[in-house]
Amino acid sequence: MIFAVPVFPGSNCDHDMVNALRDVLHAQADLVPATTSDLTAYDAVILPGGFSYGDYLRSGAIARFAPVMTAVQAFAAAGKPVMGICNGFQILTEAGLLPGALQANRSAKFICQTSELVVRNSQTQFTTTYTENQHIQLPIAHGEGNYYCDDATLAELQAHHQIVFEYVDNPNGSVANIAGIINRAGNVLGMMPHPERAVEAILGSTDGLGLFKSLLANQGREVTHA
Amino acid sequence: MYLVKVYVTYKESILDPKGEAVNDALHRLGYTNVQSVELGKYFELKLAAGSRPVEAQVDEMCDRLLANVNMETYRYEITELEAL
Amino acid sequence: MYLVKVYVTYKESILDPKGEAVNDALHRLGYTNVQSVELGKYFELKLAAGSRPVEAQVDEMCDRLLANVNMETYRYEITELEAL
Amino acid sequence: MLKNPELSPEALRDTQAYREWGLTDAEYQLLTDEVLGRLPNYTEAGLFSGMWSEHCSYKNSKPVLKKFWTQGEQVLEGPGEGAGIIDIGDGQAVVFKAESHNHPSAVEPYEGAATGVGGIIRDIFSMGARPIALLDSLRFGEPEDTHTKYLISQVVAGIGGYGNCIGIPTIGGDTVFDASYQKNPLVNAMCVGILDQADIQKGQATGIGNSVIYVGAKTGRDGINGASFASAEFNDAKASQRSAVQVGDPFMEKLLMEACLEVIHDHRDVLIGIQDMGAAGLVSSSAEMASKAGSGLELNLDLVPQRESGMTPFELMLSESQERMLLCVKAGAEDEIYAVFEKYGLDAVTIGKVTTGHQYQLFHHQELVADVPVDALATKAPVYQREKKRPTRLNKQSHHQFMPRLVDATGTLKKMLQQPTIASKKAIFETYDAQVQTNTVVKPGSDAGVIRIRHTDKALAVTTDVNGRYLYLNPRVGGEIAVAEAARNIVASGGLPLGITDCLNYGNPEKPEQFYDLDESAQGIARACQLFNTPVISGNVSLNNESNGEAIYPTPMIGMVGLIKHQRDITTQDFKHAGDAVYVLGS
Ligand SMILES: Nc1ncnc2c1ncn2[C@@H]1O[C@H](COP(=O)(O)OP(=O)(O)O)[C@@H](O)[C@H]1O
Repeated sequence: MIFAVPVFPGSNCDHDMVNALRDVLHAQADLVPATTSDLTAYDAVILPGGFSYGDYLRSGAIARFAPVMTAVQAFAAAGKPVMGICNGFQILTEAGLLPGALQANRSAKFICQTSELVVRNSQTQFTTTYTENQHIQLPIAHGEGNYYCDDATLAELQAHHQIVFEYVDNPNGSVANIAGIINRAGNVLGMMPHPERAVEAILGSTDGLGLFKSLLANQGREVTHA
Repeated sequence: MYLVKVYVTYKESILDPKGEAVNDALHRLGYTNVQSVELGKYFELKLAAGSRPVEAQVDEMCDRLLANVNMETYRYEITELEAL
Repeated sequence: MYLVKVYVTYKESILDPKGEAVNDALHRLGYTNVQSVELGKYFELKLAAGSRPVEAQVDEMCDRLLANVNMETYRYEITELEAL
Repeated sequence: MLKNPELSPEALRDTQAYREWGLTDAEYQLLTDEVLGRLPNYTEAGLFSGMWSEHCSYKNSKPVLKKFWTQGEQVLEGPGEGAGIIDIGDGQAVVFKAESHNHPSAVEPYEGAATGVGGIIRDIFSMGARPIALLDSLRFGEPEDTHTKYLISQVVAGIGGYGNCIGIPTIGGDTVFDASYQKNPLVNAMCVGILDQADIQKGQATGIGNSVIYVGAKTGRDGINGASFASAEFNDAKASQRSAVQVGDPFMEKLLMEACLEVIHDHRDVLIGIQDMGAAGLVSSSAEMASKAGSGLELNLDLVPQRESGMTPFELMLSESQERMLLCVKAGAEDEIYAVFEKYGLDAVTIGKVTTGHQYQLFHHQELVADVPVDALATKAPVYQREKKRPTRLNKQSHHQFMPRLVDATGTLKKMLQQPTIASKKAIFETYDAQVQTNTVVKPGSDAGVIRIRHTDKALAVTTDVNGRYLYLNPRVGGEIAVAEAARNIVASGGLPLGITDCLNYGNPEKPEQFYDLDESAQGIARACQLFNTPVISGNVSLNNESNGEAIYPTPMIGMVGLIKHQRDITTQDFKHAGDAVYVLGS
């Protein structure tokens, strides 16, 4: 499985992601510039964290128009796995690949801490190595991670088991404690916490490994996500 | 040439944490008669006349980039500037 | 009760990285007739009538908190709201 | 002041307008009579006011800084360059420096703090190092005060805003609240980088005909003559002077950093020197680069990328617009360098070249607007041996040891823990991204922050410390204590102390009692550094931290870096298991 990690001007977790994939998971991963318009050589795309284009307007708002996002749209439409972490999640919502929006944290401050999550759906291709309702510890680091969607969208998300991760102690004000969601088709996942920061014991947690291991294990398999 | 002023604010139902922070700060400074604060964005764009009507262009810019219509609303004013 | 709209923008010679980022993005989206973008803050305050004139209070709030007069300028509009 | 039409050399002399820029009459005299042998024009006098400010020339602190211990076989680069460098084995080195942004932060706390962080990061990557950690050392008044609350929230937001965005983890710092800093908060930032020794860069411009390339943000009228502003004392009546505010652009700096590191790594054969444009902007970086190399320099100011129209040579040279760097590149290799910056969407323009001789010449609209000896700017600032007098406060001290009488030990302990200075600083450091780059082993909240060095078994421990109150009571011993505390924090984290950087925050050195504090504490620091074998490899001086005549406590912030040879030796401060024995070590 070959991973593509698009690098937007201002991405800053791009190398962390590639390091996790290469050094810890021994997977093949390439950094690809935001000007790339073809991702057909890859099996999975991970949009990394950071402050694309400074996030000066709204996080992810400008990045969604980068050429690579046209390729990501096509990649997702073809049913291949796309994951957005932190700024990557924000970009996916701005691009309309995931519903809702990410707003400033309720405290109006940036928050960097370890947060406890519940895996609400372990049937997605990103989460099969977790058990349903398993509690895991993942770092968060964001200023705009307060997930918002309207009631109708929330009902949809709930009805189709699209809420994948929930916070135990909602740190940012997210609707329904949402930390990560998946699209209806089950191939586009967005989450605020950083699994790539939790892949080595020396850094405090290895609970993030499960996401990457799931993806690797499920390559080419049909996974129901409900 | 046009001067376009665009105001972007959160939709009614959406909490505005930054506005609340300002509200609290104003209270601490003693302005207890402040009832609420909303914090939005204010854009001033200078625009050369193009082939399309300005309104249509500005609407599009707002929808596509300047506002996130999932959670924000916008309004704008357009003034034509004297040619120099 | 008053509705106060405050617009805060950078002074002439101060760098506005946010405005520039939006300007560049609009250009990339094809709106090449955009000449410049400034991105400022827009506050909507609701204020109960106090013992002091509203203007004086708003001036003070702007000077003390809403703007930093070392690098920003502000202007505001005050409308009196109907009592409910 | 900026709107003034430029005065003629004679008018400048007669009106003594140079005083507004911080030049004294004696310095102006020195300039005319000895350095130039003629009257300087408006631009030239401006250049000297910036270069001869305390911030650039260390004219008041040089005799003190000479007392520091800067030796040690581990030192690859001592004070003098953008930042100091220490050998950590395996061909690698650690680079670090601290910088104060006290005055700008008092005026515009968010941007002041943010641009302080931006500046210290440029100092690190201009040495060829990749920045791997940030620390911030903060001093505020008592937090009950509304204005202090505002300062705290904005300063902290500014530090986080810059560091989080650019993607360098903030892994430590220290925070103290005391009325002494009420009107004059201290905002000191430290950056640590790591490099392969082969990549070490110098800020120099050698080789006749080689090109001087300007890269990064365009120059605007922001922060003009900020260096002399930073060196001035605060005074409420002088509030109008407080226009030297700049806005930081961490996004731009991220691109600039990546582009510069790419040039350093992949184009090292054509890169001669690189330096950031910090205090006194273009004049400081270019004059220092030429002076270090013993070269002359010629710049064409019309080529300088400009954000505003109609900028004068004075403004262009003294602007402190952020996120700019100056490169010296082999003649003929310019295109190669432009291509790298182009890839990152950044301006890169050749604005001048290295010349024979030792003159510093500026051209504007085809006219020679400044023509002065390079060294006069960079190294010939006057040096003052200030008068030193033991402060009367030190004579008034009682020698009775204070004996607390404890009635309710638990209650007292709880009260102490509620003291803002003692209480956890979580509310501050949890707004900083401490983990980006995925190397942070110990986050803020322990004795020192610890960063592992990827692909090795090594790690670095980093801390900032100083207790100004101890220095107030005894400057020399207080200076020793500051270094000792830092060393304890490193050792308690499993590291061997390697060296220090510092920010010397003091009052007005022209007051003999303030100078006493500075001089004495420097000697204390020097002695402790020698004993711990932790040489001073870089640092920064911030004087005139006074407000309406009241000085802050003498506060020399010590930033120390230690090496942890094996990651298994990393220790944290928390108790691990119930039932473990607790020991007290030391006297
Ligand atoms: N401004 C700050 N930025 C980052 N970390 C901080 C800051 N202030 C405090 N800390 C963290 O909290 C710990 C305790 O802080 P403090 O009590 O101020 O210092 P110390 O214990 O070194 O005297 C520090 O070692 C550091 O890890």
